[in-house]
Amino acid sequence: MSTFLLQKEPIDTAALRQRVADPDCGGYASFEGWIRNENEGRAVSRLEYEAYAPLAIAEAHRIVNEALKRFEINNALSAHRLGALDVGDLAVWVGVSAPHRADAFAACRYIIDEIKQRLPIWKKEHYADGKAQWVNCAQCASQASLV
Amino acid sequence: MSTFLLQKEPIDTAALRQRVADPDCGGYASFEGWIRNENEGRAVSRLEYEAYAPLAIAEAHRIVNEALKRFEINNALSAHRLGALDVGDLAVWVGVSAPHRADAFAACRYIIDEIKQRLPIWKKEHYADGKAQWVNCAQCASQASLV
Amino acid sequence: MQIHIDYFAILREQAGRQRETLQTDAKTPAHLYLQLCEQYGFELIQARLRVAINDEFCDWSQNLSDGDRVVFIPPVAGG
Amino acid sequence: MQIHIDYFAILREQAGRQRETLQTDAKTPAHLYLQLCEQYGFELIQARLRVAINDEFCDWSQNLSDGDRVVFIPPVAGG
Repeated sequence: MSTFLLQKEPIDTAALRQRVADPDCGGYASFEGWIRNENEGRAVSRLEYEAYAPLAIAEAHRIVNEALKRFEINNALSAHRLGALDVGDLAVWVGVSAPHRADAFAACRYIIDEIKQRLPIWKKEHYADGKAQWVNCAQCASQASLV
Repeated sequence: MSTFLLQKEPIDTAALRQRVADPDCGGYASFEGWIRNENEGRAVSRLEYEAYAPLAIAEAHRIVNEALKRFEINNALSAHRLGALDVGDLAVWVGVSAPHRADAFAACRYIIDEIKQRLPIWKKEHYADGKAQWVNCAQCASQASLV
Repeated sequence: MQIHIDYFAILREQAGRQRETLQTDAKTPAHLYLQLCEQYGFELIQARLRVAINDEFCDWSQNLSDGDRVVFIPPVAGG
Repeated sequence: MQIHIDYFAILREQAGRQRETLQTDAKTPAHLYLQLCEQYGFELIQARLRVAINDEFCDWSQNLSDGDRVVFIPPVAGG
């Protein structure tokens, strides 16, 4: 079973929750990343996501396997949107079921943290003032110009 | 707005999620407590919940207010089922939205931990072998018999 | 003095009722619980309970007043 | 040697294309990236990138082989 979905369509969280449901589990922790209306003081109007899909999917699968080893959990799934998203939209989802809640929380946190750090996914923020930039790349570019 | 629901009807998590949605928030953490098929080695067949409602509601409201003070979160809601539940049913739900995910996770964890420790809610577990007991009261009773 | 009592969970089952109104000379919830233990044979010791008067947690030594609604709270198990 | 390159995000925009196949004498991804910086004026320094060959992360000093598919990975920003 695939443990990570990368999709243009909205994420059906209720259907994914059903896939991690388990009568052996007493706890289910989930996380949703929503598009905020501002980032670092700038008013955000919309975002575009793109991914290097084969590597993103492989890396997400590694992350879930790490979580299964580190924590006593039964099931973990995650999903990430691609394409154009608006403020309030769900960009990323993680769901984890476990016998006990401490592991469900810890694994859910681990997976979202690693997804954000390691998956080759990028977002371009479009601001209310009409400007746009690739997040995390503006600083790198200015460093490069100093070289 | 009420921040805690105590109800016989199934908890509509999608509707509750909508109530904590917020364009200022980038993170949403939620927790669901499900009826497990076993507890401390005994096969569970079903549960009954009852509550001292006025005090449970007041105490839950205090817990949410504590979370709003301790963590940078925008909205928090929780809900608890009453009556007869089966294995796999959702017994308790917590949802928290926050600008950043660390606070969403921490507050969600805080609220469920406090709900379990402080709310005057009780469950009677019915086991596959036909026996039943009020959880947490069996030990007390045996202590009492030693007095 | 007239006191209303609501019973929950194991105490409700052992008392065989959900609520009752009774005349008592008990000055405090602690005193009242002792009387009820004699009457109903409650097995839970007071140290494992909490108590509320008129829907607020209170001390076991708080003075009871006529018409108070008292609830003895067995160890909780929500979630 | 023929190498396939996929571009993403800021590199895709600066290269003005999603992918290309080119002939190169570059022995390593590091060498190849330098050549592409000259051609396209990429502003991202190599230290801020990661690189993958044939859909697996790899070292900048790994030897390129004919037909390899190379992707330079700008700082990620998922979620």
